[in-house]
Amino acid sequence: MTAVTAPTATRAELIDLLRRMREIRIFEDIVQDWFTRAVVRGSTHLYQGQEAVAVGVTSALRVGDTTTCTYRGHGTVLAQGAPLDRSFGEILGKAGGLCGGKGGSMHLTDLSMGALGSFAIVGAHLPISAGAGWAAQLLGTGAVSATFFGDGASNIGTFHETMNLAAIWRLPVLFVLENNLYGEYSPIGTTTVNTNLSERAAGYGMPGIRVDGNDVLAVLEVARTAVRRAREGEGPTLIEAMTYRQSGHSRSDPAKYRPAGELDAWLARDPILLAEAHLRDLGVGESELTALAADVTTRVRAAADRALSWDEPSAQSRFDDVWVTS
Amino acid sequence: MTAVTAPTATRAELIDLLRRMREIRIFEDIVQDWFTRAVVRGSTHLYQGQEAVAVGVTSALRVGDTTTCTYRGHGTVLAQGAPLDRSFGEILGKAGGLCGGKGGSMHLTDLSMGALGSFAIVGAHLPISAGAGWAAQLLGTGAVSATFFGDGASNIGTFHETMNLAAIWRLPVLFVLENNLYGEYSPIGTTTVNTNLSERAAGYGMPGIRVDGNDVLAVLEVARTAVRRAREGEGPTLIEAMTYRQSGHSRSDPAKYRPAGELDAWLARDPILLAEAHLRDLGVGESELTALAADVTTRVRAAADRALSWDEPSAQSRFDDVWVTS
Amino acid sequence: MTTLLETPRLVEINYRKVIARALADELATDPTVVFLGEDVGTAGGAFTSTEGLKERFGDRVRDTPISEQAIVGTAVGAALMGLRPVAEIMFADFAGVCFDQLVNTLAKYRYTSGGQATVPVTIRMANGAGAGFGPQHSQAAENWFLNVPGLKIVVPGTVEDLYGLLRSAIRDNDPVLFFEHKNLFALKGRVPAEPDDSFLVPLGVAAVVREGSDVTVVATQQMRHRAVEAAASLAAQGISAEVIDPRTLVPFDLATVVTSLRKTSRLVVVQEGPPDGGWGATLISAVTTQHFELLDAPPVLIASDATPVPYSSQLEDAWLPAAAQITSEAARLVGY
Amino acid sequence: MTTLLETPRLVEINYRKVIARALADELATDPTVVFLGEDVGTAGGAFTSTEGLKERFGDRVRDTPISEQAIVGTAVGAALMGLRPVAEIMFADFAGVCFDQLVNTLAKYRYTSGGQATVPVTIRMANGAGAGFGPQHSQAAENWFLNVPGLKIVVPGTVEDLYGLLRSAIRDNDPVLFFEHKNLFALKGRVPAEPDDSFLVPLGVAAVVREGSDVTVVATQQMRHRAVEAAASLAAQGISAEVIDPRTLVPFDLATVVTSLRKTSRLVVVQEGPPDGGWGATLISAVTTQHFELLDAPPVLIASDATPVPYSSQLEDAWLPAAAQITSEAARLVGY
Ligand SMILES: Cc1ncc(C[n+]2csc(CCOP(=O)(O)OP(=O)(O)O)c2C)c(N)n1
Ligand SMILES: Cc1ncc(C[n+]2csc(CCOP(=O)(O)OP(=O)(O)O)c2C)c(N)n1
Ligand SMILES: [Mg+2]
Ligand SMILES: [Mg+2]
Repeated sequence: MTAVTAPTATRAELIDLLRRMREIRIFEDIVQDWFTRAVVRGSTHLYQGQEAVAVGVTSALRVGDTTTCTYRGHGTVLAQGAPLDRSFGEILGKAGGLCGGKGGSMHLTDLSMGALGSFAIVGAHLPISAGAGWAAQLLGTGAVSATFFGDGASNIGTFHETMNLAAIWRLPVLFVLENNLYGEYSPIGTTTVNTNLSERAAGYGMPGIRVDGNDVLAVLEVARTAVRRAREGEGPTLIEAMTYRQSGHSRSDPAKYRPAGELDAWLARDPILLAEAHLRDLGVGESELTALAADVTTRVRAAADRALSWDEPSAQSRFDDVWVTS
Repeated sequence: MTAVTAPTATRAELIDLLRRMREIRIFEDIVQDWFTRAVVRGSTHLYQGQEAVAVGVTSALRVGDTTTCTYRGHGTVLAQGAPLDRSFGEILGKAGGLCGGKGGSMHLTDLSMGALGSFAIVGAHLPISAGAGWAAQLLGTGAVSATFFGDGASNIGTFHETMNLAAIWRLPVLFVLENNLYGEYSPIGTTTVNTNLSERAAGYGMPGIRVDGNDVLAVLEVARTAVRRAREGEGPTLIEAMTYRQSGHSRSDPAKYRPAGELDAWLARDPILLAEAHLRDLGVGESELTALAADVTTRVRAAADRALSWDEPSAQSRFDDVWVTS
Repeated sequence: MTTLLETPRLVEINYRKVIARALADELATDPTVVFLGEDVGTAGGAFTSTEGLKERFGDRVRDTPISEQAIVGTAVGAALMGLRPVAEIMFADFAGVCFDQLVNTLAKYRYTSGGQATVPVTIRMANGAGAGFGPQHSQAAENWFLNVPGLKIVVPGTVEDLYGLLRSAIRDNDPVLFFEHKNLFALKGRVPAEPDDSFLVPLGVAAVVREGSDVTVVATQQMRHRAVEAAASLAAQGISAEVIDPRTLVPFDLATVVTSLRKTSRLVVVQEGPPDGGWGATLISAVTTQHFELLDAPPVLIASDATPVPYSSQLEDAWLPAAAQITSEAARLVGY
Repeated sequence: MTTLLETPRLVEINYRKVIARALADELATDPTVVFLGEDVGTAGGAFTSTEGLKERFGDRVRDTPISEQAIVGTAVGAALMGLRPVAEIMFADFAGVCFDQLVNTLAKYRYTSGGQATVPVTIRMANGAGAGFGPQHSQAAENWFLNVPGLKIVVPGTVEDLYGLLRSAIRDNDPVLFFEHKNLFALKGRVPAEPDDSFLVPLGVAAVVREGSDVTVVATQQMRHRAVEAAASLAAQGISAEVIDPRTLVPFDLATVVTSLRKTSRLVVVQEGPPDGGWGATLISAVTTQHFELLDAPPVLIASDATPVPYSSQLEDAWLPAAAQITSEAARLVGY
């Protein structure tokens, strides 16, 4: 996990941000292919198009900080530092998966990296990050916790309860609202009147800020400010990152409900394209960008192949991990 | 239930408002005495000091409109028109009580008067009123529903979910937040940062207004405006009525946590005193006010005595009303 | 009504799609029926089980925010004002977030008010394991509500039962929790081409799926089909198993089970979900406390493991009771 | 630790107040123990059961807004980061509003993560009927969780058990739901004047409250005391009843019940709460499926009515199983 401290990213840092976004992109493309070809059963929720949010925010974190996220969590867990192969392995339900195959695509978790988990019940994970923040506050570790959730999740009870609790307890928490314009198949404007969701923060006496969620540097800057506040004991921040879900909600969704042109407009603002444009401005040449892309693709593909080769869990293993002692 | 239409209350209307507030006051004084003397087991949550909220709001309603309220609901249910004796009877657990003795002090309900009930789970009743509003919208009855809840309840999930749903569906609902400064024993400032709770409405794209909850005319005016909006299909309003709970939270609470002088200051602004002052300005004499008080006291006492004389429910009756058909 | 003279024309349809058909028939029959839930309208449902309803019934079909507590409470409030709401809680596991509304409000409203109101609300939920959805999207949540009087519980196992029971549930004046098993979505069946009340299935009446004389096997939904499979293998071994599907857990048709036990004297209950606190243990308790003398052998409870539902197909398949296990346990019991 | 040489000085205390004592002893012993809930700190608790803790342990004891979902989730998150949180959910009925956090997050976190974490969270709740609190504040909510693997369930019936079990629950590395019965608040008992680990009561070990040879009566909390009362009346009739209090429902000490049945061959289970889906039916199912041959008579389940808890004292008293009913049922069974 990179700990960025300079006010703006250097060339090297930006290259690193791009590499990590590409890693997630390739990862998700491979997972999408697996589910389309029914290599895996069940459902999956992909992150293509939102990479700048997870990469930008986690880049403002340091070792010891934590994240929680949703069933659309591959990107966040990888950005937090989970190994590619064990993440693939979990989605494949392999014994070597992050969770031994018990959790699957919606539950990638890597405590060793501070990725406290992916949760499949909308809104359920927000208080988990509040609790991590409370622990940091009591233990004086200075750690910050970031919780990633969607626009649709901002209408469920736990969002309200957790925002309020975190504010009154001044917890070191970043509420990262990934506004990708849709909750499942519903445009946000059909499920709430005031679609400027960052304005909800005021009701809790918490700062709320909207940011271009496809610009990784913009996200990074906003996250740094929020992290600073949190570490200095000034409490939580609501960050609304405006972004777009390039694929459907889940495996079974063709996303027919999208108005014509919407996807293309957002593809033109693809976070990876934007980052590459930044780098060109910094004088990075095409060859370096192509090499980076090729290198990432090779590494991610290799990780996928490793995971595919792993054993299935033994049927007996299903009895493990219910209890510590019983 | 009085249907007030004039922009401000006439002398006669104000006298009626005062009578209804006094009714509730005497009712609660008697209930408090019963629980103090352990005439009844269990717990009770009293409304003395908040009468202007229930009386003011329900006076802006018409026949067919509905209310829901909390365990601190005697005042609202009476203001909505429930009979005194059957309300007393329910608190006493009598067969003749509003709910046949099955609900008790926390559950006074009189559907025939549009009092959809008193609910003992904080926040649980807000969506009930949203549902009543939805029915009115679909059936085109023009009916409005008002839901009464406390400052503490504004921190629980159902508040958030229901405010948002009512706003996006433009439901004819009045959210009546009775801010009596405490949730159980916690001053509101200890459980939320922004104690101006009416400001939360903005996040939902709903008007929010703060009003002196001890001035029955002020409450009435605000309620009329909200009711007009609702009937005209413009959707819900959040009304934050600033008031004070003159007794402890429940039977067992001596309310030691109140800062010195706070109670006295609020007693000086007792809603009944304020209404009487208004009437004096309108030229009503002491004798009339004393006569009104005496008359109300006699009627309420008589209702209490009737209820005390009623039979206990038969043990068999406990099996009734679980199912319509089974 | 079908008379003896006419036989209604039947059409084939699957378990996933018959949901919209049953909803449409009730929405068409009763103008007070309304339907709300997340993406149930414009999108046609997360499982495409409610397609076409919004187009046909307009405002009576409402999409909601992701707010299950508000969804259930709104349904209750609308019911108090004379509507007959059906609410969808996508996955039954999400009943957890609105459990209070289901258990403390919906189930108790009529009782607490002393019978002042009827609360004709139907809550539809996609239930159960076997499709690889992991621990938070695969539970047999009907077992969470058995200890809560005031909620009828329906668990259809066939297309015909889903159609007939859902229509009956909507017409019922008590709250009904209606569980649709995800792993039966592809199951095919036949319903009348035109709305036809003679296809309604009453709540509280079990189905004797297969008659037999040696052992009584009671199972619902996915397990009902595995029990039928097991009965076939048992027949091959010369063992005659009677398979009973209660179809509704509350009210429970104990009489049909008892009648069967008078023949077989042997009981096997197959339940999806962990063994403790489930309907299987409840049935075994009812039989042994009330009809002890009918049993010539210990009752058998075949349930899932006492663990959450694991994701990996190897693990999830092992977690679910298998037909082979039913066969061997039943055979052992007959040999007891 | 108590050695044989020293006998610790005991002090009398009631069930309501021993809660603060047990919490204080664990807060003092383990700096990672933290405690949160509504009005548990400054106010000393809605039942005055946590008085003095805030003054003594400061920031480790936190008052919360009325936000049960946030309370439970916060406890889970803190546990993941190395704390050992105790959360209070005032009335057990309110478990409904945070049911998802308890059932889908707390119970499943360890399993779903493949054992990456331990989640040592204890949830304290005031349980049960008999005090006139009405349908939404009187439920025996332990029966809502039996079908959910991952939650230990503790139901102390005496002051000594509450003290010893609460301390063990807090030390346990698995999630524990801890139910304190409101109608036992005035019950008196004795605990050591100084913190003393020898008074810890392990989870999963039943107590044989009274030895007997004719019939085994299993009951918890309020019902345990009525069973003891019944046993006395039975003794007067020359019937020797053994009374067992499981004390924890998960894990359940079936061995102690089975050992007793080897003597008595007769089982009576007394359970507060409706009969279906409760621990009573679960126990009867376990005994009849696993130890059928031990029973010389049908097992008996004495439970509350299958209705919500009514308010009026006449109705509520009738709803709760009475000692007289236990006496007559047990006597009838012995005569079977
Ligand atoms: C409590 C609950 N209700 C409903 C669902 C079904 N569901 C899964 S994702 C989703 C949409 C969430 O939208 P949003 O919060 O915007 O996140 P996104 O999927 O866009 O990342 C819904 C309704 C759920 N998982 N949990
Ligand atoms: C879900 C839930 N949590 C906690 C309680 C316990 N409780 C009853 S009243 C109350 C305080 C409510 O305060 P407020 O909303 O301000 O209403 P007030 O009592 O002041 O009228 C609490 C915490 C409850 N009944 N339900
Ligand atoms: Mg979204
Ligand atoms: Mg208050």
